[in-house]
Parts: sequence; structure tokens; C-alpha cells
Amino acid sequence: MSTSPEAVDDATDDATDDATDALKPDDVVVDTVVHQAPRDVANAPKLLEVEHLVKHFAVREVRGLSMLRSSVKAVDDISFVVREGESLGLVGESGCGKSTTSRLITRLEDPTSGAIRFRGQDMALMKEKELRPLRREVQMIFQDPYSSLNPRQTVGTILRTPLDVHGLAKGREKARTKELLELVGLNPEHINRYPSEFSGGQRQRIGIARALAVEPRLIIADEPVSALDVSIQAQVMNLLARLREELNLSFLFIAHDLGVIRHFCDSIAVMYLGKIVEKGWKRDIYSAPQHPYTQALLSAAPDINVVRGVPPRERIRLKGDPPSPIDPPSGCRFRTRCWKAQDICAKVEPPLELKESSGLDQVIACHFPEVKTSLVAEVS
Amino acid sequence: MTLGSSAVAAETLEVGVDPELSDAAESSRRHGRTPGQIAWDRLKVDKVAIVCAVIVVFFILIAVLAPLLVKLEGETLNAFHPELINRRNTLPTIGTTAQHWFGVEPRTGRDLFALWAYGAQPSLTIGFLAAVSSTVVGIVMGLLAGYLGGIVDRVISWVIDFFLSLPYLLFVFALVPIVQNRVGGGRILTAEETSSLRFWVLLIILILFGWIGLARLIRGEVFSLREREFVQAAKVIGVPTRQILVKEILPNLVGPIIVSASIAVPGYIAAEATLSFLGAGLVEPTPSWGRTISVASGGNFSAYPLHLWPPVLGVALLVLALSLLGESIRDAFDPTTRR
Amino acid sequence: MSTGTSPSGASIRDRVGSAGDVVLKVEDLSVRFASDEGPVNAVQNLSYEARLGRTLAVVGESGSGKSVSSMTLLGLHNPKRTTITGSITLDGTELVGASEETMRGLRSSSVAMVFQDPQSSLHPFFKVGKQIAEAYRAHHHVSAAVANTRAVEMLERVGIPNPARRAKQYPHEFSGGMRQRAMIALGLVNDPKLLVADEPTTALDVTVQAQILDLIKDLQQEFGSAVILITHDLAVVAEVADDILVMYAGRAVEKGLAKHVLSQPNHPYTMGLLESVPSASEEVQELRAIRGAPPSLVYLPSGCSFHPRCDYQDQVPGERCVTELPELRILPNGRQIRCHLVDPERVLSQETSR
Amino acid sequence: SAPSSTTNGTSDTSTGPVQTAGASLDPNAKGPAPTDPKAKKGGTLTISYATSPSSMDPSAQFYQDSGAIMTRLTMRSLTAFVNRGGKQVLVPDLATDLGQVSSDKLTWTFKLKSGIKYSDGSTMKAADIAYAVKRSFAFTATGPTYQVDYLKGGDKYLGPFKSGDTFAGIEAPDDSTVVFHLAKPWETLPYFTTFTQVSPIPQAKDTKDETYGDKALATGPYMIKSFTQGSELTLVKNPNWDPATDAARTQYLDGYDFKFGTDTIKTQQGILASTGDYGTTLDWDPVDASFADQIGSGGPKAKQFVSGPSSCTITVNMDTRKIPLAVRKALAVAYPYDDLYTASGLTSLSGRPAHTLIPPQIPGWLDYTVPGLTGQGPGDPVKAKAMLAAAGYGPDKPFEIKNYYTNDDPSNIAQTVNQIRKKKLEAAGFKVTDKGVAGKDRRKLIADPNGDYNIGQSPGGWCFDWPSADSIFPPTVSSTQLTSGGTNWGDLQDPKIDAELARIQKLSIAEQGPEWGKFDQWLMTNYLPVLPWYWDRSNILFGTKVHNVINDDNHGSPILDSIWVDQ
Amino acid sequence: MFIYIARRIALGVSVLLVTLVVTFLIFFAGPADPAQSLCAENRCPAVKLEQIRTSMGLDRPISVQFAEYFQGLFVGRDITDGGNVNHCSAPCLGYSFHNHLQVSDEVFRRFPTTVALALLAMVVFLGVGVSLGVVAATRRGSAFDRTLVGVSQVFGAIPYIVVALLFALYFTVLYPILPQTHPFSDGFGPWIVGLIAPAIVLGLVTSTAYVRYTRAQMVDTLAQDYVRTARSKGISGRSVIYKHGLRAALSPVLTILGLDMAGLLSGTLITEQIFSVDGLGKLAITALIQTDDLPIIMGTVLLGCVIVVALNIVVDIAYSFVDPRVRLS
Ligand SMILES: Nc1ncnc2c1ncn2[C@@H]1O[C@H](COP(=O)(O)OP(=O)(O)OP(=O)(O)O)[C@@H](O)[C@H]1O
Ligand SMILES: Nc1ncnc2c1ncn2[C@@H]1O[C@H](COP(=O)(O)OP(=O)(O)OP(=O)(O)O)[C@@H](O)[C@H]1O
Ligand SMILES: [Mg+2]
Ligand SMILES: [Mg+2]
Repeated sequence: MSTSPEAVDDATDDATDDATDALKPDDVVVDTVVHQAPRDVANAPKLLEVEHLVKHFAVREVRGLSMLRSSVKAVDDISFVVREGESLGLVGESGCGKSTTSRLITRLEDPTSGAIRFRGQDMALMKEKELRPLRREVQMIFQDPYSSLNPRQTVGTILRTPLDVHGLAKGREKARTKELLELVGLNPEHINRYPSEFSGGQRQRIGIARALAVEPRLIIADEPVSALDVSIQAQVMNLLARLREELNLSFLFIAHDLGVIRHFCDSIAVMYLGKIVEKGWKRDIYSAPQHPYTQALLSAAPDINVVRGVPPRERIRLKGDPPSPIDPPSGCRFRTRCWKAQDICAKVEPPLELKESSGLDQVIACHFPEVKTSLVAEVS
Repeated sequence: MTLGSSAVAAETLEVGVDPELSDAAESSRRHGRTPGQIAWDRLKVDKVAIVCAVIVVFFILIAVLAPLLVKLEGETLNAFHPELINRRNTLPTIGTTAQHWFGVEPRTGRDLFALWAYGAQPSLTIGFLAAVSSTVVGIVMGLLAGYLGGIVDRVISWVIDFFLSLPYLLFVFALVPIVQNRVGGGRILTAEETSSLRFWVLLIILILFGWIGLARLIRGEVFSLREREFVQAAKVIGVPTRQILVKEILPNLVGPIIVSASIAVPGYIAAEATLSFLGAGLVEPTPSWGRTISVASGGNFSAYPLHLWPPVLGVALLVLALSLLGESIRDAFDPTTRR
Repeated sequence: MSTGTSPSGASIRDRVGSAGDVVLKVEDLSVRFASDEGPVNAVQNLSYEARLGRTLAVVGESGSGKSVSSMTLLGLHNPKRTTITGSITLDGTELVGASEETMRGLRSSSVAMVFQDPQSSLHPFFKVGKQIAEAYRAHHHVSAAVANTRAVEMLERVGIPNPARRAKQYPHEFSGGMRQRAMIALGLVNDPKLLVADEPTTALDVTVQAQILDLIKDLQQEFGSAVILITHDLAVVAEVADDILVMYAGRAVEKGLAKHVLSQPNHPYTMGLLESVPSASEEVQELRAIRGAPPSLVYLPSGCSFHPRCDYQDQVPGERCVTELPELRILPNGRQIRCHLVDPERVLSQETSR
Repeated sequence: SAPSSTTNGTSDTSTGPVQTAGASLDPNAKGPAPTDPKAKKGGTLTISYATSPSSMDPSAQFYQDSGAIMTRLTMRSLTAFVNRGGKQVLVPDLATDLGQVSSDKLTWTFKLKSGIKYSDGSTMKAADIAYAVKRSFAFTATGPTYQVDYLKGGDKYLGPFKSGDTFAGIEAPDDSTVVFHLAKPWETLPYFTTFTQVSPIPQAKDTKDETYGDKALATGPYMIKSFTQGSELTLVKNPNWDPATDAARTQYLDGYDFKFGTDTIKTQQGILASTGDYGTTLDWDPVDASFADQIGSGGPKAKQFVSGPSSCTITVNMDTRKIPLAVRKALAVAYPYDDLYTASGLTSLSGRPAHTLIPPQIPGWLDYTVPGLTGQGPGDPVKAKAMLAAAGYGPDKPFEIKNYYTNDDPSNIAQTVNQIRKKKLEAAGFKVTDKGVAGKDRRKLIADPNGDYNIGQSPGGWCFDWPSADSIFPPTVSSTQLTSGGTNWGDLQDPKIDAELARIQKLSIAEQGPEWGKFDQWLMTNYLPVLPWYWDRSNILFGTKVHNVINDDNHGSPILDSIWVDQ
Repeated sequence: MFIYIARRIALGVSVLLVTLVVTFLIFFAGPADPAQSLCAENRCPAVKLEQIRTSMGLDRPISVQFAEYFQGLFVGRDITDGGNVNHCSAPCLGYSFHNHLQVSDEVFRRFPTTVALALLAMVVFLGVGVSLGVVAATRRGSAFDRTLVGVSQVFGAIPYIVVALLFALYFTVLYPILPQTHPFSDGFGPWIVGLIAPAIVLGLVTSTAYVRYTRAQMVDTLAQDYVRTARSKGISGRSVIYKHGLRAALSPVLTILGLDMAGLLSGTLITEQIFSVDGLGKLAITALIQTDDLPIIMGTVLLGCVIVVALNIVVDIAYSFVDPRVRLS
């Protein structure tokens, strides 16, 4: 699928681009969308490759009488791939580096080291100017529907900005903004309203429309529904799913709600303290998590189905809080809270690798992996 | 939207008009209005604000129409009337009369209404001009420091700290003759030249010391704004920095800027009066409230109250009105007081 | 958990009353605020009760009046701007219209509250131990030292390691989970009969949330108090609650045993909520979200507040949903719902199996 | 001479009966000075003053305020003035008589009284007076310069710190004799010997700078307890003062409390109300005109006010080199004396219109009038215009008047006065270029003989230092000032004037009087270097508990030691 | 904490050093001519002026003068006046040829007065401003609240000089219910009592801003979650307002206070002038207007700057005591 900017620039006439077509209201397939349709993302071409990505923030720390310059190892050597059409979920506790990862990929933050390849182009070291064409391809949806929209701009202005910056839809910007509003299920007549006149869910839709304005291929969604009420959350999730389907978008989807992740993603990466500890297909992670942290995470998630006669799960309760990323534990970072930790865990950092013995498909960074299947019961 | 080919689909896809924004609710909201317009709407119904605005406009009119008003009174500015002075005590022999609405100045017999009306001019001009200029400087400095951060921020912050540590009144006081000397090219000037030069010198110095507060404020605001997600969104979209500053960040500072400027105006008016009192302000033959207050309070001001009180009332009313107006503007812009 | 060293440890077991006794009875409670736009009917005709040893979950979307109703229990509303009608009986004392003096005596000692955001609910300028001790001293004539010991003991009891040292730290030196534990310690320090926990875990990570929920459960067992748990997270309710009260737009729409309500909701709103939540243990094809957004409390829809978002209006004859506010009625199966549907159980189960 | 510590001033002249020179000398006066039987003893008088003496050093003092304090209270000199029934009489003080002059008039010998002690109990010696006179040469920047002009070798001597102890102008051959050697005859030297520059200073105690004044050894009835420059001076009784040796001073009060840098208006309001400490406070700053109705004759508070001539004639100076005589005369006619006077905040309490340069209380004053020079009236622009036209100036070729004025005077007086003057002179056909400068800069600019002005250079008036016109004219119209780079009245540099001055100065003190009067008239008729404006008056305002306040007509200040207070 | 203070002090010192250079350049390279004012009043021949200038060392290049001044600050220096060589020990702020005093003696003598006036005024405006602000906040919307805020607005709008003049005239002169000012040399008692009147008027006028600021802050704080928590503990209403509410409301007030230091010093300048208080401000104004006494001007400006910087540091440290969160950063 070609999305060269030139092709889109004259999108007024018959565009060759699927995405552009799909965005035309008349062409929107309106039918009960079958989400989670089996698809062959495993073999799709790689869209985003992140390799050995590292981000250390320099911080000043006061210890006693002296001031130390140290660094927060927010993201410490992570690698993953997002393929065309794939939705990769990123989970982990607060402060483990999820947002930092998303900010690195969108280059809101400069990586300390590592490569971020988009369609093979390394954007890790690009200057803002070189980056601009790529900005069209990678967009972001933010968590806070209140702070992510400029309160001093009308919806129309908000949606026009990306068009103007990238010279899209020349001459029919207004029509295009209306289309975008329709696309996310908002009344196009509200184009002259200010964000304060919308509810949280609606604002989140505007944020999504803004991301879609440049017809991106990859969307980084950093907790896009966490701030929303349950009922609204479901609406937005449905919208995202539909758009993903229709526009064949790829997602890096960050969330802490394991239900949401399970609902939306194809594959999942679990982060702990700046590192990916387990990564694999959704099915494997949920049914057979191997890393103790993943297991703890899954077992901690409250489950509504307990009242529906689902057999009680094995409960794993982690002690304490994650250590400080300034001074992470040696060896395996999880060892301080791990019930299986042994001497070797403090000495050797376990590599993220495929454990052949399990016969499963996910990679894990653990010295003592063990498949646990009883954590999440399948209801269906 | 023309998607409604299937009712089910429409529901599933959540397409359609949100009930929240249905027409009933619509009428109760103010749509398509900028926060500035909303603030304006609120100000329009704020009685205090209106009274204050009327007072401010009144004084502006006095200042602008001073020549006309004085002509109406049948006087000219700086005309001396020694014949109206009791030589035994140098006090005027008259109080308010049809010819001299506010009486005449002790010792010289100049018409006090003329001095008062013309005196409003420099007070207001300095107040507004200095407020506008220092606001511009403050915005630029604050934006640069806040958005660029790093070394620029450190330098500007240091300068701010520096100015905050100066005993500024002493400084201003000492600077006036020096700046005057520099600007005047070291020449010795006539009364008229001196008085117009002093005006600019005063203005420059007030601006020099006046931008600090706003710059600090803006810097802090920008610090938090630039972390706001909409700024990040703009970056992700690829909006150039300058455009981010001007189109994304600046409009969000309109509130604090207007508030700060509206509070600065009375501040400068009071500053002019104080400096004139200390002898570092405007000079003859430019009349100004500050100068009249200074002269009148230098003697036995109870002997001829008409000399002191009109300019005191002028300053006090104007300062009060502008401060209250500033507060009303702040409230009008403050989203937390919004319904 | 050790109580041996506590000066007042004995009192914990000395509590009067036994599990199942009603400590709190709320009847026909309405709370109205004055606002620029008009009166805000935050809570209307709300009735429920809380029993010792049991956990009542109050669920509902944002703005449905959960917090307002619970704050009323402590008399924390500004009396000048709030109109409260109905009756609240706490352990025999009528709270509506009670004097500030009476309320002060009850707060913390009879009814305590754990607030949602432990970050902003703890005073940033005082040491954690001191804040807990202060609550203790407000109801016990003891020296600062004794109160301090009590605070340390409470911190230990909620599972904070090294409590003596932690007591001397400020809230900002605590992690989020520890702050919430400290809030709980603060809530329990006077051994109240009723603990109101307003979204105690919303700001926390899943693993920490699990710890806190476990803690509340354990403590409830030990202290035997009644707990009102306010949350919008049905999964949490499923894990910890005995009873459930579903609120919508200031009114109770469904009441019953948590187990029953969650497995077989009888009100369309409850059902909608349940279907909106993606579960970690279940692969659903699509979420069946409730349409639209919660209404403004100033401009409540006519009739059933939920009708603009309800998919089952057609099942009710005539325009009743739009014109008539349904009463909270008791269904044959013992559940209470506020709905015009004649046989909701059947209608809704049909829908689910569709 | 300089009238007050800071402002170029306004003060003094008397209208009392004119004394002849002879009647004002009493070489035989003996101590103790007569005391007033009504006088109460004890208590403290607070004296408030708007400015502050920069030091209390007797060698450096030249001002009315510190002069009045030192000469009346702490410092005795060879001679002194006493007030007898409103008349100022010169009497011997430390000396036994008013000095013996040699026949060539170049040597003056003073014999000292014996047993005079300093406040520390040590005995005064003649050498201390000789040292003090030498020392005064080190302080001529701030002090008087008569000694430089008259004493032998005075023009070369720079004081003991720079030029050493050898100085031919004065000697103390023994402990009780002081001999002055003069470069030229100086008939009025006994007046000069009232100066504090002639008060004894023991060389051993000298700190060699003006801080000596802070702890100066006193010979008068009071001594310094503490002096804080800019704020306060406290005097207490001097236990070693022997009234029997002092014909000039009395000691009624326990002490004096001087407050400097006070707010004049506030103090005067307080004194008029006599609340609290103000009851025993005295202020001799010019009284604000607005109080005139209260304190003027017949006013309700007239009893709290004493006024009298000061020693000054206030004038308007013109540069005779730049303004032709005819134009000067036109200027004199056009000048709006009254308007400027009132605009300056002056009333009849502040001064009297002057028509001569010598004030009337000086012996030999000649009451002449040069037409048009009355020191009063609104000015006559029409007549002045005609005079200018006669002198060849008209609208197409106006005569340009250039002046400096103070533009930082917070009371605005200098600025408004300038405005009025400008308007009035322009009305008479002059072109006026007025240049506003800071007060402190103006002082410098108008002291430059080559400055860009033609009226208003310094001195703007003159205060005599002793009641003889030889303390007026030689310093103001002789060419020496201009030669040494300064300015004088009219910027005159005329050998005829110099010769006339020299001639009169050679006469005896009694003969000089009438000659100075004639000189005054001659000068004004033929040269018109300045316009006499007014004779300044001293203003003394005091609380209701203050009594016996008398003005010293020679200095324009209260006679401090004669005051007593109710306690 | 230590680091924090050290950094704060380092910042203060850098500000002071620059002030030193800037003020020196402004004053010594400016148009002022101190020699002139030393010369006898009416006439001063150029020759004499030049002599004075030389004796004061003003004829040398400005860099040399600065080097000397700078050296004097840290190690002291000798200064010749008349027949005397005075040693001016560090910190030597120079020598006033006008007053024949070492500037350090002169400014340090007046220093306590100005600082005492500033501190007393601070006590007044914090006491009055904060307590009234709190009361207004707790009775928000009441007649008392509105009157108080209104009065403080009106009071704050009248030019300070007029308020101070009237106050001085009526309360210390015509109806002397407040004592007159006294110099330090009159003894501690009269001195400090004499400062009450100027401190009250300066404090009262300044307090108007603090009333409004504290009120706003307090209203804000009382709406905070932790105040709600405090109330839920069952402690008394007073305790909630003063212990929990006020404590938190105070820290932003302190920030403003820190920013206000230079303003406070300027306030004392005018107050000293009007009340004839023998402080630094009066000294500086006299030196500026009348005598061009450069070393005095330099000395007062530097010392003024030191006062502001020092008070600022004190406020910052106080701030960190009020707000424990600051202590770590
Ligand atoms: N600009 C920064 N400077 C210093 N440290 C930072 C910065 N940004 C993030 N960090 C730190 O990096 C770590 C990772 O932060 P990040 O925001 O990526 O976490 P997260 O996984 O998104 O957490 P959450 O779920 O709370 O959003 C945290 O410890 C955070 O404190
Ligand atoms: N003091 C008040 N004045 C006016 N309206 C109020 C006040 N307190 C609450 N409300 C309104 O009452 C309604 C109910 O609020 P409440 O806090 O009880 O909701 P909630 O169910 O706790 O929601 P959330 O899940 O967001 O906490 C809201 O619309 C809120 O705006
Ligand atoms: Mg995050
Ligand atoms: Mg709530």
C-alpha cells in the first residue's frame, strides 16, 4: 500500500490510496464490524521496528549533603516490531516507561540510543525537518481528553492544523474537517465549537480525528480510554476498532487495563521498570503467561466474571512497589518482588528469549519461567 | 451524516448527534465563542466592571478632551494669576468659582482644573504605554525562557532574579538623571525639552523594571503548557516551533496577559506619582497628577485642600477602577469561576 | 496481625453489635446544591442500608452522585449551599439536620472515609503519623505520644513496612499505594463502625489495587465494620462486594446482592455497564456500549432519567419511559429496580443471548 | 558668605534702628553675662532643622545653623557678640579686649583671659588659638577664606597638614598672647575673631579631619555629648565653663537636643499645636507661608513666633559682560519681583523688598533709590519694551536672556518661578532660553564664569559675615573672584571698582560705614550688576513652653543660650 | 536542604556581584560630580574643584577606582582625607568625603533601623493581612468579607505618600497617639517605639494586597481534598481552618512575600523620608539628591541589595520549613 505524500496531495481526484478511499463517507462500510477477525498479521510486512531503544533522563538528586547527577532509566534497551495491521499492546505498572516509549517513537523525546525504524527508515536520529514527512505516518492519541485539545481553538482549527502543516486536502480543507468529524461519529456542524463544549468522550473522538487527519499508518495510543467513564470507554473502543479495521491501521496501544488490551490487541508486550519482560501473541500471554510478573499482573486484575461462576483463580499478590528506575536492581529487575528469585537473578540479567521448552510462542526474560494457565479462565 | 443506511449500524458505531448536545441543551450554551468572547459576555453583565469601565473611560475622556474642557472653563494651561493670590500667605483668594472650577494653585494662581485635566494625560499615557510595552517585553522573555528552556531560560531567569533583588526605587531614582543625560546627548535642555525627555525616560525605566513580573508568570505558564498534550500533539503533527508558540501557546496566555496588563496600568500610574513625589518624575511645564500631589503635599496641604485632593482622588479612583476592572477581567477569564 | 502492644487494641474486639446488624440506614435522601445554572439535584430519593461485616458497593458513572451521597454521611457539605432532605440514621443517631458538634463527634469515630486520591487527600505539610494521630486524639484524651504509638500501630496494621520510620515521613515520600494504605489507617484509627471508601483504588496500579482491596477485605473481617465501597469498576465490585447499589443520575436504579446483580442484571443501565467492560478473562467480539453520555443533573430528562440512552423503551407500552419516573420497585426475585419493564429479567437475558 | 547648610538661601536683614559702628563695640565688657531674673533653669530644648550640618568642626564651619550652635553654646573665640536690648554688641570673649592694632595696621595683638578651661578640664593656651587659625587653612573648601586674603602669607599657606606648622600670619609668643600679622590692613578683624575658626584647638587632640568636631573640646557653657551626622546633636552642660569669664553667654538649660533632617511642615504644625515634645521644640526653618495668618502680628499664635533680619540681601545676578547696561536697566524694569516673590512661597515674614545691596542694619547704610529698583512691583513690560527698543532691540532682534534653573525641586518652586519669569520677560520683548538642570548641577554651572548664561549666576545674594559692609563688597564685586576662576556680582572685573574697594578698606571701622553706603549707590547707579530683590528675614517658631527667644540680627538665628523652657 | 541553601546563596552572591559592577558603572561613570557638593556653597572656582577631585581620587581612570573599591570590599584599604590616613577595613564601602565618615560605619549604623522598620512593617502586614484574609475567606460572601475587601481596595488605591503623610501628621503630630521617631543613639526603647508609627502605616498599606491574596489563597485551600480529610477526622473547625488550611495557604503567600522584598525596601525609602526616620533610605535619598555622595549611594544600594537578597533567602528557607516538599528538591 502506497502512502507517499504526493499521492495524497492530490487526493481530490481518484486516489489510489485505500485509506483515502475509506475516509470518504460514502464509501464507509457500514455494517456490523466483525472485530478481532482472524488475520494474518504475523506475516504482514514490518511497519515499525524498535531496536535496543534506550532513554535515560538526566536528573539531579540530593543525597545527604551532596548533589548527584544520575539518570532515570525510563526505557532501557527494548526491542519490538509492529507489523502492518497489527495492534501491539503495551502493559505494565505506572512508571515502567510505557509513555516514554510512545514519546520516543513519536520523537517527542530524543532517544539516548537505539533505532526506531519506520518502514526501514531509522528515525531515531532524524532532525525535525527530515522527520516531518514521517510525522504523517505516525500519529498519536493522548490519554487526557481535556489537556490534549487546545482550549483556545475551535474544533475546525484543531483539525485543520495538520492539514495545513502537511498541505493536505488543499482547497477543500473545510470539507475534509467535516469528513473527519463524521468519521469519528461527531456532528460535522459542530466544527465551530470549542473543546470545552464537548464531553470527555467526544473530546477523545476529536483527538482521534486529529490523528487521522494526516492519514497515518501507525497510531500510538497512550492510554486512550483510561480517563473515560465505563460507558464512554466502550464507545471509544468500538470506534477505534472500527477505524482500525476500515483503515487498516497499525497500533501501539498502551493501557494498564488488561481487559482493554485483550479486547483490542493482537500481541502484547509486558514492561517492567524500563524493560520488556514478556512479549507474545495475545492468546499465549493470557492463557499461558510465563513470566512471574505477567502472571502477577493477570492475577491481580479484578474480574467481573467471578460472579458468573467462573472458578476462582490462583491469586498472586506482589509485595511492595516497583523499585526506583534511577537505581534499578541488578540482574533481573523483577527479582526484588519475585517469589522465585534466586542468587542468579541478582547476578545475571535474563535475556528476552523464546523458551523452547514451553512449546509456546512468546519471548520471556526470566531465569525460571513457568507456564501458568489457571490465571485467566476463558469464559467462552 | 449520511451513514444511516442501517439503524443498527448507526447505533453500534455510535454515529449520530449526541443527546448531550441536543437542541435543548444547545440553547443554554454559548457556542462557537472564544474564551475571550465568553469573558466579554461575562464582563458585560458584571456591574462592578461596568462602573469601573465607565470611570476609566471618564478619565480617558478628561485626558483627551482636556484642551476642550479647559477652553470651556475659559482658561489656558499654565496661565499665572498672581492677582488671585493673597500675598500675605500665598494662598488663593478664591475657592471654586465659575472661572476656576477647582480654584487656583497657591503661590502662582494657575488654574487647578487645567492642571488636573491636563495632568490626567501623562498619568494615563504612561500607565497604558508602559503597561503595553512591558507586557510585550514580558511576553517575549517569558515565552523564550519557558519554551526554549536550557541556557536561554537560565539567563533570563537570572536576569529576573537580578531585577528582583535590586532596591528598584533607589535605582530608578538614580537612573533618571543618567538616562536623561545619555538620551539627551549630554546637552542642557530647555524646560519643554526636559519635560518631554523626562516623559520618555520615565517610560523606559518603568518598562525596564516592569516586565519582570509578567515574564516570570509567562515562563511558569509556558513551562506547564508545553507539557500539555495539545502542544505535544502539535509537535507530533509536525507544527513548526514558531507556530506552536504563536498559535498554540500564546492564545492560552491571553487571560493572564490581559489580567497582568490591566493590573500593571494602575501600578504605573501610582509609580509615576511616587517618582514625581521624590523628584524623579515629570517636570514643569508638563502637568501631571503625581507632580501636583507632590507639590501640594510638600506644604501645608490642609491650608488649601483643593490643591491636593483632586489629583489624589483622580489617582485613587483611576487606580481603584482599573484594579477592580482587572479583577473582573481575571474572573471573566478564569475557567474555575465559569458556572 | 498483632494487636498486643496497642493501648486500645482491646477495644477492637469489644465492639457492640455483631455482623449483619444495620449500622446505617439511609432513607429517601435527597441532596441539592445551589448553582449558577439552577439547583443541582445530585442525589434524589436514595435509600439503602449498610450492615456490619458486609460491603456495600455503590456503582455508577461519573457524576451519578456517589460521592455526594457518601459525603452526606459525614456531613461534609457546605450547609449554606446544600439542601439535604430525608433521613440518615447512623447507629441510632439522626444525621440529617444534626449539629456540627454532633457530626464532629461522629466523624472518624463512628463513620470514617477513605478518599479517592490519596495524593491530594493527605495534607502535604504534615507527617503521616501526625495526621493519623490527630484523628485519634480528636476522639481520645490521650497524650501525643500515645496517639503516635497508635498511629504507628495502624500503619503497621495496614501493611506498611517499617511503620515507625514511615510515620515520620511526609506524604510525598510515600508511593501511591502506601499513601492509600495510610489513608485507610487514618480511616480505621478510631475503629469506626462504618468505613466509606470512595474509589479507593482508582488512582492505583492493578497490582497495588489488588493489595488494597485485599487489605480492606481483611480489615473488614478483623474489625467487623460495615464498608461502603464507591466505585465505577464493576470488576472490583465483583471481587469484593456483598451488596450492590447502582446509581444513575442521582437515583438508585438497581439494588441487590452483588452476585445476583452482576451475573443477571435486571436494569438496562446495569446491563449496559456490564457489557461495556472488556474483561481480561473473556474474548468478546464487540463491546455493547451504552449510547450517549450521562445527563446534566440540572436538566434531567423527563420520566426515566435513563430513557434517552435506553434500548428497551419499545418494550414498554406507550410513552411511559419519557413521561413517568419509574418507582424503585421490588421484583418477584427480591431485587429492586427503577424501571418500567414488566419482566426485565426475560427481556435482558434475551438480549444477552442474541 | 553662605547662609545655610545646603540651600542657597534666604535669610536676614533688620529694620531696627541703625547703629553706628562705635556704639556696637564694648571693649570693656566683663563676665558673667547678666541673667534674666524671670528665667527658669533646667530642661531641654529640642531644636529641629530641615538640613544637617555636615560636621561640627569649628575650622570648617561657615553656616548659620552650626555657627549659631557653636558660637553661642560650645565654642568661644577671641571676641563675641552679645545682644543688649535688641542691639548686637561686640565684646571681648577669650581675649581681654577687642585687640590692639599696630600703627601700620598690619599687626593685631590679643591678650587672653587666664584660667580658661576646656571641657576636659585642661587649660587653654594661646598656641591653641594660633593652631586653630592655621588649621582653618586646611578647610577653606567649606569654610570662610578671609584669613587667606588678609593674613600674611595666607595665599600660599595650605594648613598645618600640608604646609607644616610654620606660618607667618599668626603667632603665640606666650601662653596668653595671640598676634596676627596681616598682608594688608584689616579694620574689621575683631569681627572675624568671633568666628569659630579662631576658637582654640589643642594640637594634640586634633584628629586632622572634620571628625574632630564630633568630640571637639568645648569652651562654651555646653559641650557635645553626641553628634550623629544627618540626624542628631546632643549638648549637655560643660562643667568646666566659668560664667565669670564669659561676658556673652548664659546657661539656663540642662541641654539641647538638635534634630536634623526633619520634615519642616510637620514640625511646624506640631509646634503650633504644641503637642507632646513639640511644646519645647524650636524650629528656625522658614515658616510655611500658609501659617502666616496664625503667626503674623495679631494672629492667634503670634506669641510662638519671632522674626528678625538675617544677614542676607537676595539679589538677581546679571553678567555685565554679556548684557549691556541699557538692557540691564530694562531688565530691572521688566523684572516681576512680586510675582516671583509670591511664587517662591515668600511672604512678609520671609523678607522685605530691598532697594540697596547693604541691608539696613549695617552701620553706614545709605537709603538711596535708583529709579526702578524697588525690589517690588509686578514689572513693567511696556516700559521695558520701550527701553529695549531704545537700546536697539525689537521683535526682529530680541535680546536673549539665558538662565539655568533647578528642575528637580520637589516643591516645584524653582520651576514655576522660572516659568513666570520667562513669561514676563518674554512679554517685555526678551527672548528667554531657560535650561533646567538638577539643583546640584546648577550650583556648579552657575559658578562657572564662562558658562552659557547671562543672568542668575552665583552669588544669588550675599549674607554679611559681620556688621560691616566690608564683609559684603570686597568678596562680591572685586575682580579677584573672577581671576581665580569664580563668579561674582555682575561678573565684574573693573579696576575702578577694585581701587574704590581698596580705598575704603583702608579707613577705620567707624569711617568705613558711610563710605560703603556711598559705594553701594555709586555701584548701582553706574554698573547695575545685580537687581536687589529682598532682605531676608529669619523665622523662629517655637512651642508654647519656650521663652525668651531673641533673633540675632547679625546671623539671622535665635540666640540659643538665652532661651529657657517650662518643664 | 543544605544544597538548596548553598545554591540559593550562590545565586544571591552572583546577583550581588553584578549589582556591584553595574552600580559602580552607573554611579561612578555617570554624570554626578561629588566634588561640587564639597565645595563651598555659592561659588567654586574650577581650580579648587579640580583639587577636591584629585584629593578624592576621582581623577583616576574608572577601572582603577573600581579595582580599589573592589579590593576595599574584601581586604580593606587606606583612604586619605585632610591630614589623615584612615584605614578602612573590609568590608570597606569607601569613604564619604562629605560626611568624613567611613561609609560602612555610616550605613551599618542606619542598617538596623531600616531592617527593623521593614521587619516591623512585615509583622504588621503579615499579621493584619493574613488574619483578615483568613477571616474574610472563612466568611466568604458575607457583608464583613465584602466590606473588608472593598476597604482594602480603596485603601490600596490612594497614593501611599498621601496616606503616609496624613498618618504622620495626624497620629504623630496633631494627635500624637503614636510616638515620634528617635535615632538609634537615643537608646533602644525610644528607637524601636518610634518605629511603630511608620511601621504601622507601611504595614497597613502593604497589608491590603495581602488581605486579598491570603483570602484568595485560603478560599482555594479550603476547597482542597486534604482539608476535607481534616474535617472528616472530627477535629474542631478552628483546627481545620488554622492548622490545616492556613498552613497550606501560607506557602504561596510566602512566595509573594519573597518577591515583595525589593518593594518593601522601596516602601521603607518613602516611609523614612516622610517620617524622618534615620535609615538607609533617607541616607540614600539625601546622598542622591543633595550631595552626590557616590560612596554613600553605592554603599546603600549594595546594602539594600544585600538586604533584599538575604531576606529572600530567609523567606525561601522559611518556605522550605512550611512546605516539606521543597526540602528535597
Ligand atoms: N522528563 C523526565 N525526566 C525525568 N524522568 C522522567 C521524565 N519522563 C519520565 N520520567 C520517568 O521515567 C519513568 C517512566 O515514565 P513513563 O511516563 O514512561 O511511565 P508510564 O509507564 O507511562 O507510567 P504511567 O502508567 O504512570 O503513565 C518514570 O519513573 C518517570 O518518573
Ligand atoms: N458542592 C457542589 N456544588 C454543586 N454541584 C456539586 C457539588 N458537589 C457535587 N456536585 C455535582 O453533583 C454531581 C454528583 O457528583 P458526585 O461527586 O457525587 O459524582 P460521583 O458519582 O462521585 O462521580 P465520580 O465518579 O466522578 O467521582 C456532579 O454533577 C457534581 O458536579
Ligand atoms: Mg504513561
Ligand atoms: Mg466521586
